[in-house]
Amino acid sequence: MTDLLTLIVAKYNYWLYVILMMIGLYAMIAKNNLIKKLVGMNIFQTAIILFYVSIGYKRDATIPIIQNAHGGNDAHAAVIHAADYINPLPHVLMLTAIVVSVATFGVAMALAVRVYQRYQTLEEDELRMRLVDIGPEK
Amino acid sequence: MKFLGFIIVCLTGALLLYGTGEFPGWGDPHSPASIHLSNDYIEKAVEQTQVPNLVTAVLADYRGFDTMFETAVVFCAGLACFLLLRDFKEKKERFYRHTPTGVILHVKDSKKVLKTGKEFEHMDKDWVPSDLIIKTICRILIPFIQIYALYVVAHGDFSPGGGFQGGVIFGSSLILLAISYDLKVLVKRVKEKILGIFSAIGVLIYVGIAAICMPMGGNFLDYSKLAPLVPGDPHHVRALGMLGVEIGVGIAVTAVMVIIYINIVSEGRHEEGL
Amino acid sequence: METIISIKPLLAVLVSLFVIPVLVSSSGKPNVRESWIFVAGAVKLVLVLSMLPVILEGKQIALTLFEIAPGAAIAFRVDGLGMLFAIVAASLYIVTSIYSIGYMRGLNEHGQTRFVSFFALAISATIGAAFSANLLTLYLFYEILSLATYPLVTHHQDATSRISGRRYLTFILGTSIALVLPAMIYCYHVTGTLEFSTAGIFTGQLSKPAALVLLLMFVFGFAKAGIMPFHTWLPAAMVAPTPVSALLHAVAVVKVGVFSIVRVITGIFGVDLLADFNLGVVVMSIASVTILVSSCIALSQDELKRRLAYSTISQLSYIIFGVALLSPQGLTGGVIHIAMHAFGKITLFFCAGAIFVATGKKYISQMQGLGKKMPFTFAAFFVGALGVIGLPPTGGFYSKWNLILGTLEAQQTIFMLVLLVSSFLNAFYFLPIVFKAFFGKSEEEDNKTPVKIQEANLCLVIPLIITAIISVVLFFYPTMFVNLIKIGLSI
Amino acid sequence: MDNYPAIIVITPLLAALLAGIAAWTEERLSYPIALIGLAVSMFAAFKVLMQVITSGTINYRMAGWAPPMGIEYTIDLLNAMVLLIVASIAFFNLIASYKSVEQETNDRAGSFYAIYLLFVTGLLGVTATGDLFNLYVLIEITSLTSYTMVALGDRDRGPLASLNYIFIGVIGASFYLLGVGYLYLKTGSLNMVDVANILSGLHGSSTILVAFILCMLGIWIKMALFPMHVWLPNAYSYSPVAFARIVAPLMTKVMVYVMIRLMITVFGLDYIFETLNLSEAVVWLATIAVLAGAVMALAQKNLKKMLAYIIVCEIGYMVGGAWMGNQLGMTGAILHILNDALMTFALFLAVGSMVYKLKRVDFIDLKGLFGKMPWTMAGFVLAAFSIIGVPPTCGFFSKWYLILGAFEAGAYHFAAALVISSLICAVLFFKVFEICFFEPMPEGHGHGDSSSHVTIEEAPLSMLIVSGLVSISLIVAGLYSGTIVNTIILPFLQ
Repeated sequence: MTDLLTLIVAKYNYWLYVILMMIGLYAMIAKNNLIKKLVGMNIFQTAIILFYVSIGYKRDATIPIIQNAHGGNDAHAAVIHAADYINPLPHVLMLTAIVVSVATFGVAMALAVRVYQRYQTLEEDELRMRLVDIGPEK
Repeated sequence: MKFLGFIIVCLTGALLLYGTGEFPGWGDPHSPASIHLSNDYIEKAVEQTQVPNLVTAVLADYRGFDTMFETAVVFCAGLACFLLLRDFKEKKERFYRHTPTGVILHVKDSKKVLKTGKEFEHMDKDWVPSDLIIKTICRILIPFIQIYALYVVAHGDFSPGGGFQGGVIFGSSLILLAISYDLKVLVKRVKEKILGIFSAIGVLIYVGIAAICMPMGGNFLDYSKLAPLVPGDPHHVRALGMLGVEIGVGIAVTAVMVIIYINIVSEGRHEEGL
Repeated sequence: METIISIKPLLAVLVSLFVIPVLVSSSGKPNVRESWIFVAGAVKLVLVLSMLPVILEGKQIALTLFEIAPGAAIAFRVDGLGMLFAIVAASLYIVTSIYSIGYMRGLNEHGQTRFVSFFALAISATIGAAFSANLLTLYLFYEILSLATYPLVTHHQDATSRISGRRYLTFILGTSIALVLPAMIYCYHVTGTLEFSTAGIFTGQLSKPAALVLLLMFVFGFAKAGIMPFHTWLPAAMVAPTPVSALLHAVAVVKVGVFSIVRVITGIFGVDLLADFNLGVVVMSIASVTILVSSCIALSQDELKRRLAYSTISQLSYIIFGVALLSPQGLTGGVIHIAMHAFGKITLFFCAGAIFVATGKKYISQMQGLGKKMPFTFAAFFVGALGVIGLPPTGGFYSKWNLILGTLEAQQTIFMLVLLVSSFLNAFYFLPIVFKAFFGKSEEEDNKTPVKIQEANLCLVIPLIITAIISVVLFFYPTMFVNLIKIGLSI
Repeated sequence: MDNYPAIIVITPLLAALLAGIAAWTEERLSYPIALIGLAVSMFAAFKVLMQVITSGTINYRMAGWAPPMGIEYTIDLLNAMVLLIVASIAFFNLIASYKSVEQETNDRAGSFYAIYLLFVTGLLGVTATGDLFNLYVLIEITSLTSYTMVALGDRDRGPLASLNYIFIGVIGASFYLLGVGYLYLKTGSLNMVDVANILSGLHGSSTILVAFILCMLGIWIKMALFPMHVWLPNAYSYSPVAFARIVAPLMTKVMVYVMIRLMITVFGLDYIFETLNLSEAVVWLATIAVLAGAVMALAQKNLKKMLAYIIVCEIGYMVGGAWMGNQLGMTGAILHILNDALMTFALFLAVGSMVYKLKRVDFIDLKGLFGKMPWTMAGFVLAAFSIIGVPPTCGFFSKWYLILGAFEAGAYHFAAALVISSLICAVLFFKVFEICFFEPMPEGHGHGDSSSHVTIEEAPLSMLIVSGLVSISLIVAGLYSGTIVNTIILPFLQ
């Protein structure tokens, strides 16, 4: 029990990300309203971002912007300790991931608008009934 | 469905947690992730690229290829929203306000379009009297926001920031305009065609800068080969290249932000928004 | 054995493929079209015959086109068996072309261009199957033939042809995919080759049960051979125009099925292996059942073409029967029956078609007394019947004779009885037709409404006379075919 | 000039941007721009393939940074082949699609071509890249574009189908991203080769196992392996034909390629088949996928839907072959990537022409089609035979290798599934042929005059020529499959 606790404490943000992701996934699968599903989708992707960013964190290190390196050349003078700066790579990746998720979300919203224009509802069960109404497929 | 979903979710969660079992502790400076690549970046980036903001350096140079496609994704999203929503059909009914009297006309057939000038003002269906305070404050704020956005783009090499952030801020300033006044004002100021072209041009700047490197004898994206083209210290050519692509990204992101906003709020009609 | 590399086999296959575009383009002008058919047929026959002397010298002609995998290529090899089959098919193709012109024009059928085009495709596939050097190539042409025949069988495009076409495919395509394909790939998996060789490709990899299963998969899988219970497609396919029935269902299609089984028994398993495992008897018993049952069914059929179909089924099993004897005599008798039965049966089909064109009569019961009106046709019919029954003076006698000797050679007395019984049955369901036709009272004489009936047009009569004559000739000069077989099976 | 690897991917992107601008300024320029872009890309892909065959794997460093710091393109025989397939199919489809795009996208052809090119860019990038995260970004480009396209097709059902496609697609992509994250956390690298080197010391780590499972799940969802296929049939049958014709042949195949790439290059076959020993289970899954796909196809009443389910079944072939755990199976799977791309392309070309003429392709709409569009049907028949696996069409030969592999691995159930599925395919297609062959043209339906005698109304020449070419290529690819295996696949696998 105690060691489990220590485990959790040592990696609590990984646990958090898992929980967050489960919430998002559940919303995507189980919710009936398309917008709620979209919200779930965002939570899901945010969880992943949290995960990556926590990979990048390094104890007692600062943001990856090299101090007193303005103008570049004297950067050689100031010697750089890798331990002082956190890992920049995950942040880069997540910048990309954020943009991708935003783009996806935008398209999804546009689609939701289209669906609403056509069926005047965003509840899945009602949509199903509407689909039955408009008869056999093209 | 709910129950099934629950099962699936639990299974996934269990799987992921099982994976965390062997994770290094959080923030452990000796975890592989913090050793293998990141040290190289932290130690070499500045001298190789002259860019102290490592995130920008990695984003726009080491992994610049990713970022290019990321920008392409943004462009794609804008295009998608346009294709999916834009509807050039005129709206059926319109509302006009006779400015001097404040009388509101309700025009039923879409053919009849009153000339909106100083006499008549085209207005939204669910129209709220526009609030002077909000308008004024936004009118004051917007320029500052835009200046700030430009700063964020330009200074991305040295401090947190970059094309995406700057672009988003700039786009939001325009969106603020649309919210505080109304959509027509924005659409009148920023033509749809301009947005469409700029969203492409932004990416084009990026790809162009990257592609020029090839005839200059380098690999794709190899800014260092641009030295002959740009004035000044050849040391900084990489930094300049990054600045260039960041500007491109900024333009693309701004344009796409606005495109998405306009199309979604007006259901593609561009006549009246929120 | 000396092998000559030559492109002739490929040409022999392709010649009628190349002519198809010409046929399609000249669809407007029937005469031009038909003349092209003859050109192609003649060229094909010449190509085939030009290879004959080489083969008779005991050499082989080979050509490898595409190496798919080591030991499995798309390749041609002309040996005795293939030569025999090719000669039969190519020569009968020309005769049938003449016949089909008469038939199709006589009834002015629709879609004649489509008909002749697929006909040409089918004959190409047949020759290809004859010249295949390995099981893969054989399978390839087997499938092409199945699919090329479908539009011919369903030529009328009506409900009945739709149903029978469906049955045709179900049995032909279904069995070949479900049984032959896995069996073939398993053989390749075990041995790493599919080349036909008289010694067989297996070198002790097979246990007896495995061999039995494989053998059965092949024998039933090549359903074109009409082994019961996979025979029902053949009577169903009789809805096709008679030239199709004649060439494809007396010669090409069914014979390709039988030929494939012969190839598998002699070339894949090898006679010796089967003899060791003593599996010939299994095949023989299956074949005998088919022979007897289908002969009995044939007795009960009144529609002439269906009776012919059932007799075909039993005759095909003779061939398999003979090969399954695994003795030189039996092999000779079985394989040569491919040729003998072909000429006999095609004569019968031609007659059936001629009668139908001339009188519109399909049923045997209506044919009383027609013999006087159509003497040549029924004379030929008689000869053909003799050939199928296996009585002198026709080639059929020769093969029957060898089969019986074979059974004696293999001390299979029971099976000899099977042969005799079935021969009697054949006699029972053929000869009465002829006798009734010549000596029976025709309908016109009972009801005094004389209908003018005479021989069908020459295009129909000449071919059936030719084939009848050939099958008589074969009685006196079977030696060439025999030599081919001896060379092909090196016995 | 040694920049061909970059050019393959960049030219479509550039063309997409220019087409996007042209859409606003000079619409009619967008089509030629797209055509040129794809032509260049195809040429570059061809050059690269030749180069790889003669002088081995090409490593192309983006921005000149050495991996693992920079992103690297690693082009070996496998993805050189896939690149050529993707580029050429995209190009030829564009030629065939001009008319149907005009017909289907109401005066937005320019933007349509831009999206189309972005999709192709994504596929090419996915195929070419040697970096795990770059792969993710490009997968997202392909997904985003296909979401859009699906919604553009059927006005009634398109948007909803596309929305569901998004939900599933995002889950798939995110799983893959998580898998990459787990890998990164353990190895600290993103370059495939580098990761593979580090992994060789980490076998048996639970994190790596989870990473592997996540990656595979993600890719399987993206490639619509049964039972994760639910999005595919709708997505493919509602999208505009011009797009369906390229997404159907390419999307799933490229995903299969990604799976094989991850298996061989990143995780390593010995890890998968010896350390984990998952082969059994996945082959069973593939078997079920094959059968389920075929059976569900039987239930369809619409040609597009039927073909979509056949694709589900074909995916089972490739997954099964790849997971067979022996060289023959893998050979079959890779060969089938090529063959299935060609067959599906040929099928959808024919269907595209039908849709162009008939608007609807429910089975009842197809009556008398052999008389109406003989050449289109000829192409369709040939492609169908290839799916059924009739020699000498290429479908037969990949099936040949797959069954051989199944025998060698003792997976007789998979071999049986293959045989059964080709029987079912035979039934499916002959059902269609019978309708087209036996049933007369319905009065007053279809196009132009509805007189009882059939009038030939063929699809536009552009479509016919392309579908003719592809049909021939089916047979050529079949006959030369031996050569393909010996020059490309076996050297790659050794």
